[in-house]
Amino acid sequence: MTTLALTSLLAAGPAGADGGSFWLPAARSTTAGEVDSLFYLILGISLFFFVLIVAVMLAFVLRYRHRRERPAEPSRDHNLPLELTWTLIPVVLVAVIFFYGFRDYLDITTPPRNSYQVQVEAQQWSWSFTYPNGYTDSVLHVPVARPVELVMTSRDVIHSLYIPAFRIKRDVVPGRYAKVWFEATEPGEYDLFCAEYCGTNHSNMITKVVVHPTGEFETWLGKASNFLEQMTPVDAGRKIFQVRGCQQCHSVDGTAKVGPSLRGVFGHQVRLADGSTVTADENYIRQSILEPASEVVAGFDPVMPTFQGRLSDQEITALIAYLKSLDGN
Amino acid sequence: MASPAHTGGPHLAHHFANLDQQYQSAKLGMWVFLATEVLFFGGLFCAYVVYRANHPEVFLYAHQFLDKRLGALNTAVLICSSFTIAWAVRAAQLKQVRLLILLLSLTFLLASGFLGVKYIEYRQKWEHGLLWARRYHPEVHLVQEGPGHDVEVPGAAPPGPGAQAAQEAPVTPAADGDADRSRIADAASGPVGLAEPMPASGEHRVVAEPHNAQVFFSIYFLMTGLHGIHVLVGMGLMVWLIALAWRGAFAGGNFTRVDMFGLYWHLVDLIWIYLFLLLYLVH
Amino acid sequence: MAVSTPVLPLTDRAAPAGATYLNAERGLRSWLFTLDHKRIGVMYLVVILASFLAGGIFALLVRTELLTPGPTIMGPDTYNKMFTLHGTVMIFLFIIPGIPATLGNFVLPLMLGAKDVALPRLNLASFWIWVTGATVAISAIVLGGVDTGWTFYTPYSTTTNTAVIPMTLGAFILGFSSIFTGLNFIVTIHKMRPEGMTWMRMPLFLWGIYATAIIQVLATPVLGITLLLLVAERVLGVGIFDPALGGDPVLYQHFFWFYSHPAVYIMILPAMAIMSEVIAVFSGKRIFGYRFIAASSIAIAILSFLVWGHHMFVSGQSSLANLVFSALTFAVAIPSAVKVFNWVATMYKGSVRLLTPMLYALSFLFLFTIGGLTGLFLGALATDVHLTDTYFVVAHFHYVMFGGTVIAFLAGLHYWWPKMFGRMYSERWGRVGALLIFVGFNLTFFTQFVMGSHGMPRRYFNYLPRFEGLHQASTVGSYVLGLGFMVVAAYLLHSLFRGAPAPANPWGSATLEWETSSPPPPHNFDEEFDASDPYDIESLEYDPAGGGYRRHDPSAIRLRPAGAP
Amino acid sequence: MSERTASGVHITSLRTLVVVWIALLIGTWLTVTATYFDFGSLNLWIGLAIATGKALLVALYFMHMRWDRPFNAFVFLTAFAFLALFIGLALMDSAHYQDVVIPGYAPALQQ
Repeated sequence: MTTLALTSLLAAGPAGADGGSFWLPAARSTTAGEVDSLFYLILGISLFFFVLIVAVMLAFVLRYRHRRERPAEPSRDHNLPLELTWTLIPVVLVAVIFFYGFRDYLDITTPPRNSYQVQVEAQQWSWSFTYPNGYTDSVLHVPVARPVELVMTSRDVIHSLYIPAFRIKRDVVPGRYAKVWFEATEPGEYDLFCAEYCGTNHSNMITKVVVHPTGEFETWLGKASNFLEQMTPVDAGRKIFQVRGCQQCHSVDGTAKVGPSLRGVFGHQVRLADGSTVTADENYIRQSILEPASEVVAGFDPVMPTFQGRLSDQEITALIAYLKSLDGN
Repeated sequence: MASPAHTGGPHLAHHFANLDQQYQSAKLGMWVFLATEVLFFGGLFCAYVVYRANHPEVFLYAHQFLDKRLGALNTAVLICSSFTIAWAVRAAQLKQVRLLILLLSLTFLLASGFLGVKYIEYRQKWEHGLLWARRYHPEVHLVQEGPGHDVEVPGAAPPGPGAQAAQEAPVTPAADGDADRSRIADAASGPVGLAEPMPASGEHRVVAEPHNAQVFFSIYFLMTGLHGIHVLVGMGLMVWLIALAWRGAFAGGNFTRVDMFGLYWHLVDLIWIYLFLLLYLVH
Repeated sequence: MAVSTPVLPLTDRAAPAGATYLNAERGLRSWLFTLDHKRIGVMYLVVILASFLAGGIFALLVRTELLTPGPTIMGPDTYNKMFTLHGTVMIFLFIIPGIPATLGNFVLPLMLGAKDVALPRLNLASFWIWVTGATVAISAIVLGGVDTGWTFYTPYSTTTNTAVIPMTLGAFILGFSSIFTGLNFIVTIHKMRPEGMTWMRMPLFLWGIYATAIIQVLATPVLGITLLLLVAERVLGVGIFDPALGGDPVLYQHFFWFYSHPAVYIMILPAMAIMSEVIAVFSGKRIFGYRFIAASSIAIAILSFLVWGHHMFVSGQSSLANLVFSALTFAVAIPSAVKVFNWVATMYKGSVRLLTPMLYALSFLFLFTIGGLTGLFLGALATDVHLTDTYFVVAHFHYVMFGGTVIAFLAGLHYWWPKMFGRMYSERWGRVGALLIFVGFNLTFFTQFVMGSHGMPRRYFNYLPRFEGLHQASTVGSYVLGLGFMVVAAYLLHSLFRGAPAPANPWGSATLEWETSSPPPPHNFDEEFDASDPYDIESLEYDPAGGGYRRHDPSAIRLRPAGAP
Repeated sequence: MSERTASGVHITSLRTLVVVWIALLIGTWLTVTATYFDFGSLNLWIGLAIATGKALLVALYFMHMRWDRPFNAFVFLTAFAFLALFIGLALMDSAHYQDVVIPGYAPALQQ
């Protein structure tokens, strides 16, 4: 009774937002359908047994309520046939659940041969997706109705790539390659979470999966990947700043986050952890990008990962141009 | 159970019906405790098995830095201490207190001998930098001198495949083939004294150090270290038992505590029998 | 192994006639160094309930923080330390020792008609080891807190600069307290059963405690070596689990879960043990399917060691291992289901008295059934991929651990309260507390099932706005839960001082602990028993004068008085 | 041949102790010499067989398992059974996920 009242009270819940059911978000990948049908199978079995047990319990409680003049009637204290049946029926049911669970799992974890491969790199508190042509972005763009395989590795601790709309999740463990695949069925934007606890900003390690309608993905990729030529250095620098995870730890509005704020830093004196002060010129910024731990600003932990071999020179000069532009405003 | 001043027969605690129930309770409790010790060490044996099964070349390469003769000597020392403690239990049962004290002291000496040999081995590893992962800077490497005979030689190991950058292009990793894993024949005799420099006669093919060879030494120090701590605890208990025997606690034949300690000590010996085999005699 | 502190020799407990274990000896020393299993049980009860209070406060802080998506009352780091403390305190300090150390310690020897557990000094050592371990673990708070979660997954636990070592050392020490309790109970049940009490004539509470002891003894050592290796990882850098030094973090998860899954059965088996007693007594008839319930306790104890991999389905475990662990996980679900069916069948044709223990028992059946059934979603591989590491899992294990173990703990506490303290609690307030806890619990955790299946990841300080409504409902539920516990604490404490004096057998149960006075004398019994039938409730009759139950013929189960030849 | 204590506990004769002691020393010598012959894949199992033989000798005679209640032996064997279960399943899984592990990955040691 309380749970029924409860469920109606919560019907609004997150269900309404994206057209999913009370229990599950909308299924937006080919394998999501199988997972949902198994979910509802188990839900059905569970509801049946739950209602059965609670109903029988309540019936017995009411029917055999204690009255002083009516002691308990004699009844058998064991009944082998009954006990065997209520052992074997659950065995059969769970065997069915197990079978479907494993068969669907094989579909979820075996990527089709021609799937489009994207390299994913997880690091403390940001995702980066590298496309076959070398372009790296912090948002996952994929074509619709085409199998996409993510080959993932982590630079520091265990993360976990979780896209609820596609019903996929895989831990990204440092020191190995984790693989997960999906085939989106509907264009749109879906959430991508980190599902394995990874520290302070674990709950902000969120990004989007943008599913492009057929044909639009290639044009997007073409335009996005040579942004260095098309954009001004300052705009290109701003894009790199947002895409490569810098903004996760450095703000541009003066508030210190995990790292120091970079507003009005360029060209001014910076006090380092070892007490010395140095002017933040191009070399200092290039040095702190490639070997962050060498000159750490006072009052901050040396947790910045190195970008050695992950940012090209062109990208670093664009970043420096962007930081210069932060000086005045 | 016995109050020290009591020198009569074994003392019956108030909640037991008879002496046998009391003795069997202590015995069952001790065996259950030994089961927990087996599982406690079992964790390390599981780490050993998993790493050896997945990286056999590391164990074949790295075990040759251990000195088989010292290992064998230590095994013999512990077996003798097992014998003396078993005899001590017999002495306690027969109320031969003087013999009991002698045998307990003998076991204590053998145990300290065992730790002495371990100290020598540890110091050798320390000097050659063959320590656990974070402090693994080997100053010795193996030189293949003639067929089937590897010899220790001071001097840093050449950069083996391990040093190759692990950040190569993230393509599905080709299994690290056996091609470059040197064929390490088992050493005809233990490596020559670590300290003596290798006579530089003729050309010697240097045995390349496999990936992550430090894991072997981590497991070696963890296993022998935890075992060593158990030996130390055993020696402490022996001092306590000798003190009790000196004050006549076992004169009345109340041998339960000596018996229980005997079981603990035999388990420490039993675990070393497997440690010696798995760490020293890899081939 | 002997604690060489000055202890009162057991034999000289010549307590004055009519003295109970509570007032036989006075003074702090007579409590802190007691060897009496009843006093140790009461001391454990005090420290366990204090830990539950601390864990509950951490939980309320976590729920209050989650009222709004962004920071509400604390920052992300404080939040991470708060949910870690909630986890570690509730698991290592409260629920693992929980029922066995408190009710188990008190009731086990009484049910055997014995004078004490087999190894009383080991029992006291276990208590002091718990206190040491708890102090070391709690010291992590003053050293800056630990933010790894109660699972301490590497490589995060080896790279974070928070106080991981004190907490892991504390848990390591607490492990030994659990091992010694388990060891003590195994020896006691094997060696100290009275005349006539064969294995198949033992109360089911003892079967449950025995199965728990098997797991405590066989699983906890592996937790010990895992935590020791974690400390060695941080201090020395041994590189067994730390990938930066060539170790394998998934191997850590194998080590950790090899203990931690059997640990959840250390939590639930004593709860099931209490349920078998409470439901039989308050249904006024013999338990249904004694053999199946006893056998399923042991089956759960053994099968619990085969299934740990279902915590690692998406963590990089191989598909073969996923297959094996998923299949075995479904095997371990069967005995639990069988027990629930047997309990419901026990009520058939009974005379059900809805007193507070029975109310908690019915809540247990309701909540544990939900908890168990939601385990099916997590055991099936395909649905687990979507549901693991979300609030669905958080709701599942709270339904089983809280809805199961804590509710059963409350049932057992109310059931044995008269025997432990010689006072009756107020039935009216008991029912109010039970209702508040039931409603508060469902409001708190049923909402989390819905959040979880919609993809709300666990351990999130900041969450997407669309989950705000459910989080707020859950937080309100947790306040109702907190209120419920305050009500329970209030009337139980009140009953200690002004509760009606309790008769020897207030509920009409046939197990031996009701054959002595409430509270019992220090040496428990003056005679020996022929305890051949723990459930012959027919041999009891209600005695309106004393307000309790009496045996028609007390000498039927008594041999010659103790001491007489 | 077997004496008994007052409360009926078996006392192992000195002769048995000495015989078992000698057997154990021989076993140790045997284990070491076994490493000088190459039996191929059998090496490990031969070593384990000898070691288990020695362990049984210690357990049965030095630890009185042969004259004690059989349940004590059962408890001891259960520990090994659960250990084998742990090692077996952990090994099975780790062996099957080595194909995705980056060989020689130890960044903290490479600098």
